[in-house]
Amino acid sequence: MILHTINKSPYSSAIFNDCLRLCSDGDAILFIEDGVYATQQGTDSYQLIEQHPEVNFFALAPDLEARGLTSDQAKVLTVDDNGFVELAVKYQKVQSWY
Amino acid sequence: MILHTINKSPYSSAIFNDCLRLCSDGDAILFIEDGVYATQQGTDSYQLIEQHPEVNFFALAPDLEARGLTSDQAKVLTVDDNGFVELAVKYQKVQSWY
Amino acid sequence: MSVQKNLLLICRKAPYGNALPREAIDIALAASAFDQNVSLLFSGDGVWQLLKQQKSDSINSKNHGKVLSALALYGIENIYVDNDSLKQRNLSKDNLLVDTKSVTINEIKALCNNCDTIFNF
Amino acid sequence: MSVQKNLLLICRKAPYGNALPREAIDIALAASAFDQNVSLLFSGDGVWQLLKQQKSDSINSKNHGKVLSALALYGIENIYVDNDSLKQRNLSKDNLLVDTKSVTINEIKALCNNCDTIFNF
Amino acid sequence: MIISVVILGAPYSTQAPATALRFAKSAIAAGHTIHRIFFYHDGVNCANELIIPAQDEIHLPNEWQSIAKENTIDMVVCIASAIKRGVIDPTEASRYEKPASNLKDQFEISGLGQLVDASIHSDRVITFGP
Amino acid sequence: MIISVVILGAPYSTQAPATALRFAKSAIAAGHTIHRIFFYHDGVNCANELIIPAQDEIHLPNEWQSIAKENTIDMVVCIASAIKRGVIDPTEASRYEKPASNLKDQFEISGLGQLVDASIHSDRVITFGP
Repeated sequence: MILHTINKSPYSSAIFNDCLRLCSDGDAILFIEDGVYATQQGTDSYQLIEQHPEVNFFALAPDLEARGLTSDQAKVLTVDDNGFVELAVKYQKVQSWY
Repeated sequence: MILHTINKSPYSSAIFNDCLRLCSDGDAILFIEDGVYATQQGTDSYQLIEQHPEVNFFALAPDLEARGLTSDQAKVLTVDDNGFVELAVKYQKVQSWY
Repeated sequence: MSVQKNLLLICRKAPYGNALPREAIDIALAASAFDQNVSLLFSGDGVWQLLKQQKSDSINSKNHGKVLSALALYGIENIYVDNDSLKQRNLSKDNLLVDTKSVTINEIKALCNNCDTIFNF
Repeated sequence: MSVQKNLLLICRKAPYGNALPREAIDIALAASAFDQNVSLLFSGDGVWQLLKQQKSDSINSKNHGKVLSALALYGIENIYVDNDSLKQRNLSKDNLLVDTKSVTINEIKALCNNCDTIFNF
Repeated sequence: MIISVVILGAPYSTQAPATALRFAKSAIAAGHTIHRIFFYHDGVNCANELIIPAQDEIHLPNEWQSIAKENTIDMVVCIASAIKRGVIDPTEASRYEKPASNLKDQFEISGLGQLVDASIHSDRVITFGP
Repeated sequence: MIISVVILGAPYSTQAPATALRFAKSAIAAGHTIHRIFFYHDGVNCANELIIPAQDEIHLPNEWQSIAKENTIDMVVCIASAIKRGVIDPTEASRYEKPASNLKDQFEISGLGQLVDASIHSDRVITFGP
């Protein structure tokens, strides 16, 4: 099982789509840096999140806060830096998309 | 009239779409660097080019050559570095997308 | 620098991930300090720059919202936001910390065509 | 470095515009020199790296095609190309300068799941 | 767990070195071992001693220097990436007849073998892209 | 025509400084005047004297230096961008007590006013992004 990190906005970069395509069931995606813009409800990227219940979605809290965003916690769980480390440990590999 | 330059692949970046949206009739788009990947026939980005006859499309020859690409010259005219300068002079402003 | 030109800065990128959005604002401030006629357009991911309640201590970064508040101090009043970009992100003007004029795509084209120089950041 | 691990390098970016694609190949060569089991997957814009007839003298840059030819010298044989990425770009294996195995998305997922470390460039 | 970190983004241009720093600090606080930080591509700029951050900004090269010192972490700067970006140690400076060197203390210039070695001897390798 | 050029991308990481160089050479050959090259964001790295390119690669800082010398082009490196990226002149080095400076000859460190000035006094300003 793989932890994928995504650090670019889905409006500017194709990596969210590219990453989802390579995800296996049970993989996780952690949005970091500008990647956290994908987590906002009522947008195309949020719909994409809803369409992939086989993937576990997370967003890095410090990056959300910095940008004035919050997560609804329904489909995207918020983790702090310690949670980021825990995810990297829990999953067997980390794959970075940038 | 504006000369727009685009230096990213349309498969990775949204700037080709973003740029087209802001183009006025008679503007030009010059694909440079990785932007030249937009010019290949039989692809979605080529279709986008065909759908915008009000925009003049160009591609920078040295960047095409370097990448092993050619242009069909039908919808996208090839210019060398001198041609790039001529376009920058001919159009009143240059807007760079990256 | 007695000549006054119309300079349009298009801010297209999200803040924090990259320094370009901040460096674009620095250009606006410098141009205004040199008496140029500066307009700013926030478009695409650039509209995220305008979001309220940015708390960038969490990532040890300077607050971009505070950077933007310098625009008023420098007398930069022509601040536009791309209405379609807001909608696409499920945002409204209520979410924004700076007073902006919401513009349509045709108004944006007019802005581009009527200025002397465009910086796209 | 007596341990041998399975290293997968996913090459996702177009050559020349940025140095990352070349630096990724350098990692592959280094890993192979240290007896690691290296696989390369060209996917997305990374498939452009494989194009024949690159003539990069025109932009005063080192030829990426020649960089790739070092893979064979280092005995790197597990070179895969994402079939969907080729199709999306109207390319076929005839356009490619390196002998590659064309793979489906399910085969790509298997590659990702069966290696020890993934570098995504 | 043994973790290695790869940094590809430049400080003050991208968020990569700052995010990686917070990650490394949290990993250490959780009891994990950071085996090596490998600076590659534009990440090598983290090792430039001549960087002068704005007064109200975090001093990333100093932060990396401190965390490495306090936790005896290996900080390796890729030589091929570094010299073409103008980050050089006294050895390179004299070999190429440059008037000065600028590699910060606690950073070491070495080859890509150190990245391969890190990937072999770590349970996790995590990359922070530009 | 009077043309100014803005470079935002780093050499050896992005194509920007190389593309801009070809553009500037062609513009000069066509009889235009390059008023100023303004190095901003990661473009400031073009002015790093310590850069050592690979032997089979173009030496971009030297190329810029030559073209500026031969055509008396003003090459300005933005001070705010430069110092946080570790490109400093002797004045900055002494002010911030740094052991060395690395600004290449023919480049000058100055403020954003020089970019504004360039946009006022040029018929065209063209930016080469990262």
